[in-house]
Amino acid sequence: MSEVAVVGVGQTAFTRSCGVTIKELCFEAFKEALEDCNLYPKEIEASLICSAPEYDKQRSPAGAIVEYLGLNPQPTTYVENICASGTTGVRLAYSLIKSGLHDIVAVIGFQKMSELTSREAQERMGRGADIMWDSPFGLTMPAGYALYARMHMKTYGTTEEQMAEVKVKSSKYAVLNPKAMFQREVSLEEVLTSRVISSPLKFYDCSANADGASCVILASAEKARKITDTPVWIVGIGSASEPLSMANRTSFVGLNCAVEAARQAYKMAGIEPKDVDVAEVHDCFTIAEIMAYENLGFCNPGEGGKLVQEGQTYIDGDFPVNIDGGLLGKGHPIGATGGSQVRTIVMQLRGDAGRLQVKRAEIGLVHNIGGIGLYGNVLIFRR
Amino acid sequence: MSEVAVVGVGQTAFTRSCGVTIKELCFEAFKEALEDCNLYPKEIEASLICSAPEYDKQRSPAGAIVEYLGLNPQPTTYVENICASGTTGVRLAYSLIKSGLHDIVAVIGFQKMSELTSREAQERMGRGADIMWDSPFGLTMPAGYALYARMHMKTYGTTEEQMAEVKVKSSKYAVLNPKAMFQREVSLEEVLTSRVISSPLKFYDCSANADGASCVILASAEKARKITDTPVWIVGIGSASEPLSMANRTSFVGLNCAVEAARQAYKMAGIEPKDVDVAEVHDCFTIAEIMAYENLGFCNPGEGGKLVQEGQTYIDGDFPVNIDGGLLGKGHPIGATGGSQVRTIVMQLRGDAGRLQVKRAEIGLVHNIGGIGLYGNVLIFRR
Amino acid sequence: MGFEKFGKISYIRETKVAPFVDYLEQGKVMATRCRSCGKMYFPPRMDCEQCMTSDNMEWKEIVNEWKILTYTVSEFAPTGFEDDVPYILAIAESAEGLRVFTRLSKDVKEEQLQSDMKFKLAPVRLPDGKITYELQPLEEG
Amino acid sequence: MGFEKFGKISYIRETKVAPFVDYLEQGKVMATRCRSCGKMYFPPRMDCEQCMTSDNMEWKEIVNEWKILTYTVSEFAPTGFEDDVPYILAIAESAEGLRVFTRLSKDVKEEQLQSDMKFKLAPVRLPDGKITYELQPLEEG
Ligand SMILES: [Zn+2]
Ligand SMILES: [Zn+2]
Repeated sequence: MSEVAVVGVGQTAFTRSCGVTIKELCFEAFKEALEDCNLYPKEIEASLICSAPEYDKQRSPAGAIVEYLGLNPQPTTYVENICASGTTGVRLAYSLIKSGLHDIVAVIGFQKMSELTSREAQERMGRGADIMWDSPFGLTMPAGYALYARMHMKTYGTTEEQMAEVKVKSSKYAVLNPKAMFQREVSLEEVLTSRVISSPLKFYDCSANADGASCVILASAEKARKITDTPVWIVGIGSASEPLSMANRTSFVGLNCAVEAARQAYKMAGIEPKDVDVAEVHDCFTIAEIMAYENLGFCNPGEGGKLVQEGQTYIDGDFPVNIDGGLLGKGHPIGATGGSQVRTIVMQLRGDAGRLQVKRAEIGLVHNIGGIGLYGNVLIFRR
Repeated sequence: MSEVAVVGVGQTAFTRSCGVTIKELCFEAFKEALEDCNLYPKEIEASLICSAPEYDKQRSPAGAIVEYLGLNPQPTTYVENICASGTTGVRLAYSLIKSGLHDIVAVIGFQKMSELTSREAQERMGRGADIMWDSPFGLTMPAGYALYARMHMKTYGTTEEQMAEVKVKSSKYAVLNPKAMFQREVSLEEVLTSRVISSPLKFYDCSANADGASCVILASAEKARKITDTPVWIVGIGSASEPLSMANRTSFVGLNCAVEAARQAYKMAGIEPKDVDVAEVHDCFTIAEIMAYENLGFCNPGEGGKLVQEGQTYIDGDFPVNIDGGLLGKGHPIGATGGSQVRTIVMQLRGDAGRLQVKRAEIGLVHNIGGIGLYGNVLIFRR
Repeated sequence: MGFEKFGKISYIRETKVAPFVDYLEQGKVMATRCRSCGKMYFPPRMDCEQCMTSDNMEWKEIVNEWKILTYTVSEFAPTGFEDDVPYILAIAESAEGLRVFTRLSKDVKEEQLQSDMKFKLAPVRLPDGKITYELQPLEEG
Repeated sequence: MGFEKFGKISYIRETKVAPFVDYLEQGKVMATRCRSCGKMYFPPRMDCEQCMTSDNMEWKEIVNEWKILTYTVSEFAPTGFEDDVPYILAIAESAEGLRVFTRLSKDVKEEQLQSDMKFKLAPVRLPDGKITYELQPLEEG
């Protein structure tokens, strides 16, 4: 029997530029999550604040944010695994509750990427790789995933059309998600003819920077049942890491950290991939979603391209994936992304996903990756 | 019965300039901790990497460090509460173990402050305060603690001599600690006549930037008993926060976050302040140690100055505090500090502190503060 | 936009309370007050942590009479503030119980600081056109 | 000190493996090998993660024959590298099983890349005096 549940979720719209401070941005997501479960700030016993720190001038943003949210004197901790920070926050919140230290914990993820100029942001990107052996050559996030994409194509015959299909699917659902940044359906042709960023990845193969915040409130079983009639239980948690330096990696056809995190999560939940009714995967690039299908066991290695091309990951397929637009459709405000994925799965399992509702969704999965396959978190939820 | 123990500790020497990468620096502390408990990297199930991120060019240093330490594919998380990051790592490691997610977890804290030029470091300091309402006026760490020092003097009659006594005590023990940066005893006169940094705090009232790393390895009870004959149990954990902005604080004679964290830790451990046999407190400034005595209940509010002046916090006093030199004597490599404090207490409770050994040390306490009283962690250990 | 005009170095450009700077330029130091629950905020904010209402605040003038709680003479400054040393930083409390962290006017000498001395928070135009506030002695009467 | 000479932009100055750059200046691309357990490291390091021995490494020349595993043509660069685009980044594997991430020589065109083509890792002096390495076609024979 699982003993920690998600009781409240909130998210701001993801936008190109939010125009407010990170404190004000987080307040909006936190307020929505509190209203979702009828709690007040004083009832939150601890918080985890998740983001990538290089985008803010405020050092130790956790202190600034919890003050603004009315979360003093409760403890808070800043947590970072780059793009996987949000689900790491959920993993730690789970452990803080399960360990008996706290009963109700809030996980707040945010990023205001518009805070920096484009030049400043590109400079940060250069330092996201191994600064000793990889950054001196000009490695970027798209280039890193492009190395995987080329290897996947070479090894399995995956095509640029199959990758483009991922973006087509994302844009289809993003237009039905009012909190998504990208509000226009794009065609296969548009994806394939967009300008090359790092071959074989093109403009529409890449997710976009965004501003946004998300909030997930977790509670112990006893508290959860008092707070809500629709707790969503965390039944599986997996987490793993991969060498940062490209030279020390053993595979370029999939993310080892995702495979390992998935193995742990399935084992803890006592389920198999086929039991997953709805999933959110980390599609920072189109190839990343295709590898996610394979690394999560939704198909065999090499069959990911076919899976999306055959429509199996659409809302009515065998494995509905990113039925909220994903990172490609919603935008990718680094620290807020994991919490947004959890929010979507929680709404799906509650049956509150509206026009994006997947039928008979009882088991949901979140796959959240940090860096170029550097950190992998997989969470499994059950209603 | 407590269920999580510290089984291994390690620390580099704290120095003005280490001359190696942060990966190489962390390796040294990790290696010492592994040798302390006869474990290999593959036996470490998860790690928490603790520091303040503004000092490094490497983004997401956790990924770079765990690769170097041989800790892939195990999960890792970067954790930040500024100067309290290390004990936050221990608190989260405790929860990861107690929750059943992991059995053996390493907490690695580090800082290479020599990485930046003095000008760059001063720029970071400016952004450590509330950048909206406090930084625009030129607030620094010493100035923040100076505001508390002046209020303490005005309210209780605490004197500059009493503050200076803290530094005299620290230097006395630092010269007996080979890992301490400051290897010279200083006199009361020297402290009192050193140049003013931010009145009433003078040069010798302030701890110094340093390079260093520390490592604490924790294990579940079952594993701990197999690993070592001298496990040191974590029996109390408290953690709290205070508003970042100076205007929203309610007290300037003590740190609210320390009082609240101590209350929680004592309650969990089922002990009173007088039961503490040896303590490490966060003496980033001399006034901070005096407030710590009071906030931890070693004496009444306002009596901290007298406590040190009467010798009660020396090795043979009623409350031996910082019998390793403290931050004032060891140097203060932000992310490494908390782990160094834990290491000292663990060595004391094992009876391995050599010339710095406190007699009959059975219960030890660590008090670790982040920022200008922004975050407070109190940990209680028992042999 | 707008907040980058605040302070010798302002690290923030965009905030819901940017009008605070406009008021400052009109010579007014303003707080905000929640229309839903009545809570007053200084420094100002647009989100109420007490009743969790957003954007339902009104701007409100403060009672501009302050006493110093504690201060320090800073001989050491962050990058960008070096030319200002020494400067006095203080926490002050207002007649209506608000608190502020700010600088004291350079005209005030440390020797003058007495516990019953009263101050006002006054806008100060900086040489480069930016604006800030500082504590200045309050003229009695 | 010493490592700041490595790469177009080097973010690191101080490391135990700074001699790698000195070897590079002598035309040699070197790995390290643990004297305790024999494990070979490329990129080089001075601490052995296998047997946890520190500073007991020897410098060792590599078998300089590489094949490309995967590559990308980068049309987009981080700050400081803008002038270089487009550039080809690649992962290559050596005859003795080491791997490297680096750039391909500008002389190599994407069309030339075939799976059986062999490369060598060669030091390259940059205009400002810094040094790096890149993959260049290996002359047969
Ligand atoms: Zn209100
Ligand atoms: Zn070895």
